[in-house]
Amino acid sequence: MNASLPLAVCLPLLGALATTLAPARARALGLIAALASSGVVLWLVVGVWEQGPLRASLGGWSAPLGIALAADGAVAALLAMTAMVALAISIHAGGYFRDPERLRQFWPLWLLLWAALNALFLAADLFNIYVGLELLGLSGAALAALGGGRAALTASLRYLLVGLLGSMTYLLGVALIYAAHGQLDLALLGTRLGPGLVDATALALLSLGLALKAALFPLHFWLPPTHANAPAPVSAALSALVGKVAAWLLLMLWLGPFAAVTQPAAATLLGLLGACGVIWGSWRALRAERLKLLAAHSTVAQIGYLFLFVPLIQGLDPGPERTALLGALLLMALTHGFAKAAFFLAAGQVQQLAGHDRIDALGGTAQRLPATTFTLGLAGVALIGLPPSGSFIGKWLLLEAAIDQGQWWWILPVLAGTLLAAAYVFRVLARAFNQEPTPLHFVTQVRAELPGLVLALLAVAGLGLAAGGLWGLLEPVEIDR
Amino acid sequence: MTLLLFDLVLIATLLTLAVAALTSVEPRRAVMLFIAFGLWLALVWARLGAPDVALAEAAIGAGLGGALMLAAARRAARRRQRTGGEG
Amino acid sequence: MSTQLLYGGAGVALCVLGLWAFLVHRPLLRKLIAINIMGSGVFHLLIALAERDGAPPDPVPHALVLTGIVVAVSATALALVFGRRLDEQGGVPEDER
Amino acid sequence: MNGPARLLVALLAAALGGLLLWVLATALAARPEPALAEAAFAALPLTGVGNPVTAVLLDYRAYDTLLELAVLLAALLGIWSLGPPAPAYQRAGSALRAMVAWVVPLLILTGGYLLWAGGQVPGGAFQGGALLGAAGVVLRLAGDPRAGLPGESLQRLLAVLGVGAFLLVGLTVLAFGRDLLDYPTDWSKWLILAIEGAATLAIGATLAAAYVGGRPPGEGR
Repeated sequence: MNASLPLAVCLPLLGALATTLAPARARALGLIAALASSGVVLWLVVGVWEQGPLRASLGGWSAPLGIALAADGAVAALLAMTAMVALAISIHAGGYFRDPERLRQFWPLWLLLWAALNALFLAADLFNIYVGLELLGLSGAALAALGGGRAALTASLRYLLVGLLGSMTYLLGVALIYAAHGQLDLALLGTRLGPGLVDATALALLSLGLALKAALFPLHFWLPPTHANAPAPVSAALSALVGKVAAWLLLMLWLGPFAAVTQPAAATLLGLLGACGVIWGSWRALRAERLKLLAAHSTVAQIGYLFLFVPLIQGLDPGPERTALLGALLLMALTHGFAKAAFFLAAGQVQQLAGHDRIDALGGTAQRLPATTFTLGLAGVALIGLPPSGSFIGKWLLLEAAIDQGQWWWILPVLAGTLLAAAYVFRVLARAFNQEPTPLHFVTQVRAELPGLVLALLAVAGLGLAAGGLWGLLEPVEIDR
Repeated sequence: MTLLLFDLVLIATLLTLAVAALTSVEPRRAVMLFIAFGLWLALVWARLGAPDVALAEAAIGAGLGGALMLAAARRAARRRQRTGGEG
Repeated sequence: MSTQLLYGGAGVALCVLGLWAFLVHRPLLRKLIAINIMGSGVFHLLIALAERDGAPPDPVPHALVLTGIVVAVSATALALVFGRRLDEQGGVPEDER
Repeated sequence: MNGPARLLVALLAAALGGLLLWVLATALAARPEPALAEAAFAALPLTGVGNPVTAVLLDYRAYDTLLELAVLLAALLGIWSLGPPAPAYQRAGSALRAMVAWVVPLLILTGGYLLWAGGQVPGGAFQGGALLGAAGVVLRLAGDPRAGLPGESLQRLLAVLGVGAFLLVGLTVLAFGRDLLDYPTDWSKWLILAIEGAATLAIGATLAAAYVGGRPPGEGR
C-alpha cells in the first residue's frame, strides 16, 4: 500500500475544489496544488524506482470487488512527464490569460483535467477508465472553449460530442466483457481473456472508443480544429497529455491484459493506421497556414508513430528485446509530450505578440521573441527526431526492430514522416528569421516564455541524455497489471 | 408464457418509443418522446429488479435531462418559426 | 430464450439505433437525443446482465449504470449550454457538426 | 449527409447490431458463475448498509463515485465559464404559484426521505439529489431566475460539497494508514450517510444550476 498512488489523483482534485471555492485566490491556490501534485508524483516515481511496480487497493476492498490503482515503470515515467508539462502549463497560464476572470475559470477545470490524467494513467479497472475518460472529455471540452469565439465553441462542442461517442462505444465493450467474464479488474481479466469472438469484439469496441479519443487516423478529424482554436496552454495540455493518455490506454490494453486476444493481423492493421496517421498528419502540417494548426496536425502524426510499435511488440515474448521496444515507445511518447507542449506554448506567445499565428507573416519573430523562437526550434528538433532528442533514439530502435523482424515496410512511414517534419519545422523557422535578427533581450516575458523553453530543452537534451535512467525504471517491468 | 408476452410488449413499446424519438424532426415532439422513452425505460428496469436505477433514470435521465432538452427545444422551435426554415 | 438475452438484445438494438441516428442527424438536439438513447442501450444491456433468473440481481452493474446516468446528464447539460452560446453568437449553430 | 451515405450508415449499423447480438448470445451461453454478485452480497454486513447498490456505490466502488461527482463538477464549471444564463420565464400566474408552493417542499421532503431510506431500500444520494434538482427546475419554471439557489459563494460551496466530503473522509482514513476511502467498520454506516448527505446537496444544487445554465450572479463583476 503506497499512499502516493491515490494522492496523485486526490491532490489535483483538492486543488480544483479550493480554486472553485475561492476564485479570487485561484492563482495562488492553483500553483500550490500544482506543486503539491508534482511532489506526490515525484514520491511515486521514487517508490517505483526503489520497489518496482506498485499497486494500491481502494476502499479496503481488493479486486475483483474493489478498485485498484497500479503504477509500473512506464506509468511512473508518463506521470512524471505529465507533472512536468502540467507544471510548466500552470506557470505559463498565469502569463497567458490576461483577463483575470478567464484565469479564475481556467484553474479549477485545469486541475480537474490533471486529476483525470493521473487517474487514467493509474487506472487498473475497465469501468474506472470509463469514468476517468468522461472527466477528461468534459473538462477538456470546457477548457478548449475558454478562448471564447465561435470557432473555438464549435470545435469544443464537436470535441465533446466525439468524446461522448467514444466513451459510449468504450462502455459497450466494457458491458460485453462483464457479460463474458463477470470481472472488471484488468489484472484478473488478463488471466481470463483469450482468443475468441466475444473478447475480440469487446477489444474492438474498447479500441474504437479509445482511438476516437486518441485521434488515431482516420478518427482524427476533430483534433486539428479543437487544438488550433483553444487557448495555447489548453492546446498544449490537449496535444501533449490528453491524446497521449488515450493512446497509452489503447496500447496498454493491447500489449497487456488483452495480449492473448490480439492477432498479428489486427496488430498490423493498428500499425497501418498509425502509418497513415504519420504521413497524413505530417503532410497536412506542412500545408498548414497557421502555426497552431501546424502543431495540431503534427500531433496526429506523432500519435501515429506510437502505433507503429504495436505490430513489432505484439509477437515478442517478455525479454530484453521487448523491454527495449517498450522503452523506445515510451521515449517517443515522452519526447512528444515535452516538445509539443513547448511548441504550443511558444506558438501562443507568438500569437499574443503578433495578434495572429499565420506562418507566412511570422517575419521578424525571432527578432522580437528570441527565446520563443529558440523554443520553437528546439521543439522542432525533437519533433523531427534529430539527435540528441529522445525521439531520435526511439525512432532508431523502431527501425532496428523493423529490420530485425523482417517487417522492413514500417521504415517507410518513419522516413517519410521524418522528412516531412523537417520540412514543416524549417518552413516555420525560415519565416521566423525572415528579417535580420538583432535580439535585444533573449527572454522578453519570463513567466510565459521560460516554461516552454525548459520543456523543449527537456525534450531534446534531457530525454536524449537521460534515456539510461528511463531504462533503469523500465528494467524490471512489463506492461502487466 | 404470459410473462414472455409481457416482456415482449415491454420491449416492443420501448423500441417503438426510441425509434419515434429518433426520427421526429420537430424538436419539442422529439424531446417529449425522449422523455416518454426514459420513463418507459425506468418501468422496464423496475421489472428487471433494478428499482434504484429505475428511480434514478426517471428522475435524472428522463426528468432533468428532459427538462434541459425541452428548454433547448423551445428555443429551436422559436428559431424555426422565425426563420421558417428547417432547424 | 433467456431474460438476459431478450433484454440484452433490446439494449444492443437501442445502442445501434442511437449510433445510427447520431451519425446521420446534424442538429445538436437530435444528436444529443441519439447519444442518450445509445447510452441507455448500453445501460439497458448492463441491467439485463445483472438479472440472475430468480436470484437477487447483481448490484454491481446497477451501480455502474447509476454512475453512467449521472455522467450522461452532466455531458448533456454542458453540450446544451454550448449549443445555446453558439446560438446567441448568431447563425444557425445546429447545422454545425 | 446525402441519401446513399445515409443508407450505407444504416446498413452498417444493422450489420453491427447483428454481430453484437450474436456476440451477446455467445457470451451469455458461456456465462461464468463467479460474477461479482456473490462477493458483493457476502461483504454487505461489513459495509453497514443494507442496500447492495448503495454498498457498491459508496463502499466497494466509492472511488468511481468520487470521480463521477468530479465529472458533475466539471460540467457545472464548464457551464459557468460559458457566460451568464438565459433569461428566466416571466412570473407565473397565481394558480401555478400556489401549486409550486406545495410541490417544491414535497420534492425536497421526498428527496430527503430517499437519501435516508437509500441505506436499506431503493433510493440514495442520486435519486434524492435529482429530486432536489427537480425542485429547482420547478422554481425556475415558476419564474425564479435563480431556481431557488443561494448566492454565488454558497453555490460554489454546494457544488464542491460532494467531492469535498468524499475527499475529506478518504484522505482522513488515508492519514491513519488505511486505504483511501477504507471506512472503519464501526463508523462505516455513518460515514457513508454523511458522504451521501453531502453528495445529495451537491447533486441537487449542481443539477439545478445546470438547468439555470449560466454563471451565478456576481461573478467576475
